Amino acid sequence: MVITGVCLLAFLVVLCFFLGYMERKVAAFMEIRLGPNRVGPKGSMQIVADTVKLLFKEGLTPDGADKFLFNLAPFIVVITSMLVVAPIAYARDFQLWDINIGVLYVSSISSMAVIGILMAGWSSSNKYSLIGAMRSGAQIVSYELSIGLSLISIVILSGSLQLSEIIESQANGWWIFKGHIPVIISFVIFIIASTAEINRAPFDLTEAEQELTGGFHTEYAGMKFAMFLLSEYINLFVVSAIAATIFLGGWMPFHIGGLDAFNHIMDYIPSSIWFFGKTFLIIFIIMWFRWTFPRLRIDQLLNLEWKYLLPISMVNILLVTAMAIMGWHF
Amino acid sequence: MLLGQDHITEEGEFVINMGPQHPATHGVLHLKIGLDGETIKKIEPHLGYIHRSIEKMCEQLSYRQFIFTTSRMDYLSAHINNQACVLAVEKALQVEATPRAKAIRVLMAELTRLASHQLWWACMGLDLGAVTPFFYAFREREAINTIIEETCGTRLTQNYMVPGGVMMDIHPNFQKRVKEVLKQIKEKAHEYDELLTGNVIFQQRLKGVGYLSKEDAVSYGCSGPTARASGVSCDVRKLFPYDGYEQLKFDEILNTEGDSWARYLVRLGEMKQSISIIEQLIDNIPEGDFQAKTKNVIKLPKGDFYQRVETARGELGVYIVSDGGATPYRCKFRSPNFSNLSAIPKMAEGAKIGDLVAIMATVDLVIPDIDR
Amino acid sequence: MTNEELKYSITELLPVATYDESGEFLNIIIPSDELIPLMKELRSKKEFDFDYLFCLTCIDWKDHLMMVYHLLSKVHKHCIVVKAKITDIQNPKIESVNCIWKTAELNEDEVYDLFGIRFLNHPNLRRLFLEEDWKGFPLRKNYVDENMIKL
Amino acid sequence: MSASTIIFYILSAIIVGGGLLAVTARKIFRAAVFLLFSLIGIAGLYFYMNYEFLGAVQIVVYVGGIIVLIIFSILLTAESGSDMKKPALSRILFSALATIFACALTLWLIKQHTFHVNESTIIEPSVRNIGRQMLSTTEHGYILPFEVVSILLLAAMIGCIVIAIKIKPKT
Repeated sequence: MVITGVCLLAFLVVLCFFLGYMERKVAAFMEIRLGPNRVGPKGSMQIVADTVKLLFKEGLTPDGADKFLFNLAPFIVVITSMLVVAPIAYARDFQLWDINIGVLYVSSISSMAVIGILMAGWSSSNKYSLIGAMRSGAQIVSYELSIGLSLISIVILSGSLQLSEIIESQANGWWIFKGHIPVIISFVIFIIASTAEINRAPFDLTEAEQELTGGFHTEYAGMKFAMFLLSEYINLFVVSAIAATIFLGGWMPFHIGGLDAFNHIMDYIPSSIWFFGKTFLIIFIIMWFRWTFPRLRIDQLLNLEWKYLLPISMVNILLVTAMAIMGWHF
Repeated sequence: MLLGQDHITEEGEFVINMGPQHPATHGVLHLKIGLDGETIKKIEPHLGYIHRSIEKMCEQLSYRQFIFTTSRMDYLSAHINNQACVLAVEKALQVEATPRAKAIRVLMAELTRLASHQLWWACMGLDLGAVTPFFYAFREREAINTIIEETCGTRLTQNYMVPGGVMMDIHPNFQKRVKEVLKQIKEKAHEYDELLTGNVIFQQRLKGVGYLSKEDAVSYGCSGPTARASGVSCDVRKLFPYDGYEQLKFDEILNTEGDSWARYLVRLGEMKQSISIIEQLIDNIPEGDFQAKTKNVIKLPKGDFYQRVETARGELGVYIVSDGGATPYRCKFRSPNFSNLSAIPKMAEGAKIGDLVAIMATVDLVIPDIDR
Repeated sequence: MTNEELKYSITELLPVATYDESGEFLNIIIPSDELIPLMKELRSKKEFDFDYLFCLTCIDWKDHLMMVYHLLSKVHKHCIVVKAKITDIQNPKIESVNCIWKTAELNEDEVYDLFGIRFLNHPNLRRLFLEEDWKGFPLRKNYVDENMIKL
Repeated sequence: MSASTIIFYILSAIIVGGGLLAVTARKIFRAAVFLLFSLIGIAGLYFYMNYEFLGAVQIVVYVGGIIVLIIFSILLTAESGSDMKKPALSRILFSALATIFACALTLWLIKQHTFHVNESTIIEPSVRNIGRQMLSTTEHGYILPFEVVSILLLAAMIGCIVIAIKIKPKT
């Protein structure tokens, strides 16, 4: 147990390195430039160089800050995002902790991350940080509702909160195909709301460097700042992995009913490749958002949630429930 | 400044200092903002972080030298600033530039305007959180700067204009290169629309934000695209033509909405007009001298002379008071950004912090022009 | 209106005004205490309608200070330059025109900062560029910078 | 002492310590954070007992909901950063007495009650059972209607606040 845990943590760090590199390359691709290309082959060691730089930087604590909370906040943020990784199924029969309330566990733990952000913003004793913290509080609390509702739609269809059972229920087809339009709607809502939940552009109002000069982590430097960065990438991975698991069948291969030969070929592709392929597709989509969209304003952000996403997902839940009762899905 | 009398001291108000080091102010501008939640109640600009007292310096410099200090004011329309000074001196001396020089000046001025608006567009996206447009706009801006560099020798502070004409003739490649760039800009225009103009979030961020009425625009002395977006006709190129603008066909882009979206559209329209002006001129540069004969030491007659030009940001006025000597007795630059800045507190009343960033982006301030 | 007509109408308003037509614009030179009544007329009267104050500055003529206001009418497209003479060099003051043109606020701050002219009834007169404790007014002709390094 | 017991004591220490620090902290923001630790400890206790559903609900409701609301309202108050005044001695005394009384009462009740292990009907605490129980109409049923009523009350409360709130006159 302990060994697998340590392995998982090491894997997460490596994963974050890779995501950092991927983000730079995706950004460069979108912005018609090359991206990192000096350190290591094709710039792949750039992120290592950055980490080394951040490690050796002085972790300043401002004079007026509440030192205890200021230093605690990055740990809370990192720990919460690492806790969420536990129940994810990476491949067939490869799941660290198949908790029977997987979906609920994920949404409950991820709701804790906001406390770290609020703590960081408040304890920096910087007005920009405080505004950033307030924004993130309002933002995350409201978008959690939409995430929860869109997850519930699949829980209704599969009849279980357990991630492994949800994956099993997709053996004959992923929910996004089986569930017709209502599931596609909740998938889209999930992607939008989770982009907001993990504070990435166009919902990165909490950091909004052009408005708040960095928002809640304005005062952080060195390793403490790196921890916020680390948690951002872990969150990105977790959100994409959950979306892949719930809507796209996790490690389940792509099958078409009736085409046995095709299905057999699909089965030969290892299940972990299926899982990571889907996850990275969603990660790419979220990165794509970041490098093409301008940022929303805070009132627009809240309007989007309360006036559009939440009513739509509530009606959608009714549709999904009706569909589940009548058995209209495949 | 911070010690002095403070207007934002109301009890219970949340005061933040935007700048002097802030990404959205594009330089060392310091705005003291009184907030109620995220809603802006008051803004007080504090200036002087890069004040170089150019007006005082000009009093020590000859009429050939003082022109070049103005490149450092609005460094994004350096050519046009130089042009204003040169025209003021020419007006006082009653010398006229040669036709070839005039055409070159207009070409350079419009290229500068185009490049300046490209930079504005780039930073506009950046300020609203979209990083990618920056690189697209810079692709074209760099090409323009390269053309300017080929002829003038520098990319930013060109110092190309002299009284009576321009400093040297254009590079042989100039016409060819300019046509190439224009073609490129036209081909890539749809990318601009796809990236920002057509984006719903972007439109929502600008529409109805930072409204400036026509009366206020006039009263605050706004000029350039900022005022034209409020329906004030103020294009100096149309109203008080200089250097042969009267012979060129172009429209003054007007919009009556007065919000940030209107300012955005006006600037986009101006880019198209600049392209059309360049196209009209590029094949019709008259042959002849590029410089009219002037004396080595220029002495202006006694009196005061005022010359205005249209820079990328509005009306730049050069006011020279001469006592008959070889240096200006008093030199005043009426800078467009200074007046436009004074309208920002009015525009941002009741807006959010994010709106203030959008407003500053659409007004397109260049701080060295304010802190002359 | 042409310059002649402007001159005629203004003489009716303010007989003490003197004129200078050597330059591009019509220059009206008035004593500083007559400024506000004249400016209010220039702004509000329909036939003048000078709504655009496009340049506000000051000139130090050593024995007196001259405030210069460049005015333009967006409606009638005529220009005028009003020059207000301030004779008290030691303690110069003049009425603020901020109540007529709002652009005057920052411009007058600038003039106060660099010339030391106090504007009466100005909403927020402060040193705009220089620090509060800066000694002297740099654009005055008699200003000596002790810290300047001679080249 | 087995590892399990050690974990139990660690969790208990977090709960008790967090609670104590929450009431003694001088800064209101810190008090909220210590309360958060205490509540997380309780959730940990639920997980420790394999009541995962309860644990997750504890986190969703108390940590994700109530603590965030508390912190949020603290941020909105003006002097969240400064130390609070020391309470009067009489208040300390009375609250100490009240705490001791409540503690004694709880301990006494636990002492009175004889816990007997019910081995015949072990109800599996799965979500399915919880859901069934919520909708059941037998004994111990009608939980969902009960919860719905409480949501109704909450909505009424919010409505009251919205009606009672003063909108600042625009100047």
